[in-house]
Amino acid sequence: MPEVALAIFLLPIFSFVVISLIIRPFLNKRPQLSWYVTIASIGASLILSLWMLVEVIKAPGHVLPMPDYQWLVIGDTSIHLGVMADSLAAVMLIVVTVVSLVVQIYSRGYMHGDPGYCRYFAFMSLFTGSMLGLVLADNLLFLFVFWELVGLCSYLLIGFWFHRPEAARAATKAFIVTRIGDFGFLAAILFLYAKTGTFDIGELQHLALVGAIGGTALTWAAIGIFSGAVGKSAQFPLHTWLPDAMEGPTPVSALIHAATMVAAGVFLVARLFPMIASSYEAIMTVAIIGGFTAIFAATMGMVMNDFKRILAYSTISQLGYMMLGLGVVGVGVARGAVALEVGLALGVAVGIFHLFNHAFFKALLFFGAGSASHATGTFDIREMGGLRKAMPWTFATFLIGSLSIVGIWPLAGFWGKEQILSQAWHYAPILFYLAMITVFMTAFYMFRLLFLAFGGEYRGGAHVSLRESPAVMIVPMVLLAILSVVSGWLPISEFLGGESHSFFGALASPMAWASLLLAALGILLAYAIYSKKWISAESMRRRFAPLYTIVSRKYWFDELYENVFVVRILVDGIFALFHWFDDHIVDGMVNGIAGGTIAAGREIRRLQTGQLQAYGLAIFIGILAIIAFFMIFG
Amino acid sequence: MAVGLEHFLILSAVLFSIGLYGALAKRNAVVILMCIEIMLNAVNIAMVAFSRYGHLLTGQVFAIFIMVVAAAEVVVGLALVIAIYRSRETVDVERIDLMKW
Amino acid sequence: MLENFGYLGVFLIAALLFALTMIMLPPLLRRFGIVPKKPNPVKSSTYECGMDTVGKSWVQFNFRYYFYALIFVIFDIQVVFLYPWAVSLGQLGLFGLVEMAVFFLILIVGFVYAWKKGVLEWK
Amino acid sequence: MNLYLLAPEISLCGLAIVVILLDLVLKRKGILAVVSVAGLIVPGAFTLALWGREETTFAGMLAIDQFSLFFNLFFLVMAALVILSSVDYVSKFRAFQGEYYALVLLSAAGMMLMASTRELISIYVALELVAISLYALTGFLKDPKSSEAGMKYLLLGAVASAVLLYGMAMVFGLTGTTHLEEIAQAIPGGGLLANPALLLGIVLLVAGFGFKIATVPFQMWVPDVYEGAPTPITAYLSVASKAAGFAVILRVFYEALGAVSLDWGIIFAILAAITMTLGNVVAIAQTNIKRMLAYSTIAQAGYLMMGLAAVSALGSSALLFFLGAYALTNLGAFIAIIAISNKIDSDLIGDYSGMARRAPLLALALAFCLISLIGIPPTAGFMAKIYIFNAAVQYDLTWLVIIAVVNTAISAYYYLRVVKVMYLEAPPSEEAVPSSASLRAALSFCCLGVLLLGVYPWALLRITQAAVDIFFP
Repeated sequence: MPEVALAIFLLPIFSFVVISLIIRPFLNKRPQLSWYVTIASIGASLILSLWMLVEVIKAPGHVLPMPDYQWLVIGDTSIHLGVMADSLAAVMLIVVTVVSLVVQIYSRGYMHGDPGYCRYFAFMSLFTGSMLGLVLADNLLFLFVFWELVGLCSYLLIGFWFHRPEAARAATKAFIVTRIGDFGFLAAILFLYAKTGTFDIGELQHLALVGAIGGTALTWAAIGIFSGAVGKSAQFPLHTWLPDAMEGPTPVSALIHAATMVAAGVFLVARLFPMIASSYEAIMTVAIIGGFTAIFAATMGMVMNDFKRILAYSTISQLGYMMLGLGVVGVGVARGAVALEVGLALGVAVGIFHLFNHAFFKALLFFGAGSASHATGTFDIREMGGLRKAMPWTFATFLIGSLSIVGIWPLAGFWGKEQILSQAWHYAPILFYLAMITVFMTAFYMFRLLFLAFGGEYRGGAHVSLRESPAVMIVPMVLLAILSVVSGWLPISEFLGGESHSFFGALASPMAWASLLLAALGILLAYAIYSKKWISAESMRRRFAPLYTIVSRKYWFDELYENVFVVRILVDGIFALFHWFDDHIVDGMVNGIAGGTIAAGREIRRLQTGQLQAYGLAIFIGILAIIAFFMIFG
Repeated sequence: MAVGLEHFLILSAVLFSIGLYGALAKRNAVVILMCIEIMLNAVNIAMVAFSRYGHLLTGQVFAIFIMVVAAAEVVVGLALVIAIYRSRETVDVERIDLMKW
Repeated sequence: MLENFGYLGVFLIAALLFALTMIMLPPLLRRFGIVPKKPNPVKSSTYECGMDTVGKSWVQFNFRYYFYALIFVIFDIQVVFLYPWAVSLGQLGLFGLVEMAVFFLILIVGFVYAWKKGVLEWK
Repeated sequence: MNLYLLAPEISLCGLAIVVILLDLVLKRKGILAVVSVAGLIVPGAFTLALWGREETTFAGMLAIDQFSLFFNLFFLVMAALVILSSVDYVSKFRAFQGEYYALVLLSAAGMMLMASTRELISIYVALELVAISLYALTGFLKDPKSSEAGMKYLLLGAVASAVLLYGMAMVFGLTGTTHLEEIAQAIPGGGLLANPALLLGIVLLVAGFGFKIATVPFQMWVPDVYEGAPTPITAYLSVASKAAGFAVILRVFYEALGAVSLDWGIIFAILAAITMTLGNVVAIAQTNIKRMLAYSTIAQAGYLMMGLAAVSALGSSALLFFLGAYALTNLGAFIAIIAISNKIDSDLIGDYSGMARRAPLLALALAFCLISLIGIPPTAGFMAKIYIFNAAVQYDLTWLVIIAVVNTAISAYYYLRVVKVMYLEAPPSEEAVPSSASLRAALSFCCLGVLLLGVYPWALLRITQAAVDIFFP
């Protein structure tokens, strides 16, 4: 079994090596080969992951014992490397391999004829491989290695179209911003090592549970680790990189948003859940940040006009949900409101179950975006419209995805969201209400997007002839559409140790109805504004017919509908404020620090006058300074 | 009161400071080399004084080695000065600042 | 302090006296007519023997002189080591002899190198 | 006295002399590089033959132990790599090729002595052997920049060695001996303030050696000299001479001044913080890649000094590991730069635009080395940072580690800028950049080493931990 586990993440890395060392230099006449290699390796990992899943299900307590190997010796303690094959790892493996495989299939159509074809698939393989390694790591150092590799790959892939300066800028931004979190993570790792003398996750969890590490020390460590997660899964205030990361190819966005990059953060919190949950302050921070991010990002999503940006903010919001789910259960555990073992398993189950479902419908939504822009050549939803007739498949699948993310019974999104809401209701009422409002907003912006892009008439340039995308792109979408219907029905939650849910029993709870009602309201509002244009659109046209005929531009009415009161108030009011805050304060701080450092460098540089004797003088001033230091502090 | 170790040490310190001043203040590279020699000889004085008053020969041996190495250093230094003078027509260290910042 | 510098003082006084006598003696001798007084232009020229200087004394030396100076250092260094080596050759014995031979050899390599590179020719 | 223990150094000096004499008679200078590299096998073989022995000879002046043998091997490898990477650079000279290689070999011999002597006089002589050869190499090109660099290096270096000697004189006068272990016994107790002579001595030693390892405020020479020197020599300076400085510091401060380790530990800690910060911050503002790497080496010296500040077996072995990782990484980066600047004849970062398309492998190697300098896995730089940070944390220097981590974040900015220019900008011309086989060999050696140490650091850690055991009997 250990060989299988190793093979799962080594295969894609191997395919990266093969592509970049053999195919790209020597066989660049036939770039298709790189696609086959990638598909083969990731497909193999998928099969192996399924095998492993079966083994884990059979294993007592859903944990497979794994051997580990001595890696290096620091001081007198030796660090062992190994893989962790428990239910959490098994589920994540399935998510990553399935989504990645589908994305690779889709990419063939999307990237067809791109000069960087080989490079693209090489990076994709490495990306998948390192994410799989991250999932399997049983040791913080090992995990951090893959953690950084994932960041590096996302840097390369976001900046894939480097001839576009904004792509380069977005890539650098993603890298630098996530690193800010990573340093907290690294510091926490070293700190924990200094305290406990081990990097082994299992041992650390055990030590935290028995209270060998605790108090403020544990809190700081936990918050440090969480800061890493905040950076990777784009939680407030380090979320700014994700919307810009749209500059990469759409399949990359799909992979990043669904399975690899951002999922890593949630996974990390889940993996170290027993440790983080042992500190009330830390887990409370997780819950609050999650809840706030969920609603904050939702407000952003309502004012965007870029197809992929809306989806990006929806991702941030959904990740906020997952953090919220983990957080609230943890709060319950920390308060002692729920038994320890039960609570720990439950938290992981709640968070990861939603991640599991989200992976499929989010990938699906991005494929829809890619397919739409493939036809229209733009991502601006104001220049789309009427795609429903032209691209029935895309529309149908996208509709399913939207319903799923909104959380309509019995689609996948419903189940995960339901659990999170009910847990929040038990342990953190305020956050629960925020989450409820977020449900409404989600419904609104998703269907605003749907109606503007697919409903109505086409508003783009006439020269574009709308055509449905090729089968190689449609098939994966259908596949994912099916998954994003049924994935919620799988007993993942129980498998992870969470609560089970009966298919119709879920409808018994009033909360389900409440959330469904809110979702319906959101959809209705979007429908009213953007599809039916009830709000006096027709009457206006009748009243101002002559004027209309004169000044009519085909955007005119749409702009009008953009400007109806609800949106107007929201846009000019609170959301615009948020947006400003996001752009200037949060983003500004990141940029400001960098700018300050650069300026400092420019100034200090002047000390280097090129005057030999000035350098000599510095030596002796230094000597005197050191002596003075001893005279004063010695 | 007799001439003791401390007098020699003071002498060497003074000499070292003089050399240092020259090395940092003079503008002619050759003169700077001379001043560095003065600093090294100040060290020699200290070494020999220690060995004389501590009755250890090591200090004198050290002094000999210092002289020798210093000579070698000066040779390379003069060679560089020649090279610079040929390419620049000056040995004024304040004007030798192509590279800065 | 003083007794240490006493000898130095005696030397100093002696030197001063000698110099003064050398300066004072000729005028005195002439004064008492012991030597005759027959001046002529040659006698009263700046240098009674040799010739007057031509041009300024600030002439720039060819940098080849520096090369010779650099070469000279090789042998200069040799000597520094030769003295202590010579006095204690007795204790050092054969090994010391060999060591010094090796040392010589290396310096000679340096000399040969300079020679072959044509540093010694005056082009 | 057992000459066999000195065999590596002797054979290396012999090799240097042979190369010089061959240069006088040979017509085809290309052979000289071959001879030099092939000849390095001899001292290497002697070193390996001595491996595992713990002896001293020449009245305790020369110590053969894991530490010195580790550094023997280290410097031999560095010399070989530098010579390999200089081949097509040097072949552009009309004359003086033999001298170039001979001087590199002689300085390597000096460095080996620096790591293995336990006596102040021989330390000084070895140090000057290194320094003088490097002065000559720095001014080797005889063009204005190069000779200016040589001049600055020599004058400042001479001043620094005068300072060092004064410190040595203080220590000698105080303890009446120049043998490190005897000094350790003769060191009077009662802290530094109790006897100012010792304080002065230690501070002057720190200054003198600090000049070699380029710590603030003794680093001012570094940028100018690195910019002016021939690029292979810049690489050599940045790894080998720095490593030699650290080796001799470890020797002197652990073997002779261990009694007052608390005092010099704090000096190094503070200097480390200042050094890494200044190096990184100023590096951001640079436009010349050699100059940028000069400041980056200053910053790296700051990280390295964390190993000195954390006075412990852990700290010093971390320091040695970091040295190994840093040497391979930095050398790799410089070799790539040599190849590129040979072609485009410029050191400006802007001129590297689109290098990924003109020289894919060179650009990849350079990017890889830069990533290792940032400290991103799976590279040697990452393991080295983890290891040395950990040592500092264990020694309760958490404040220093925090500063270092922040610095790492800053450094990512300017290293990545080069990567960005190479990969994300359009090349001025599609003309490919050639590189000689020897250079490619050296470069791939470095990159593979960096990768190996990043994935399996234990390969080197085992050796470094054995090497520092001599200081902690």
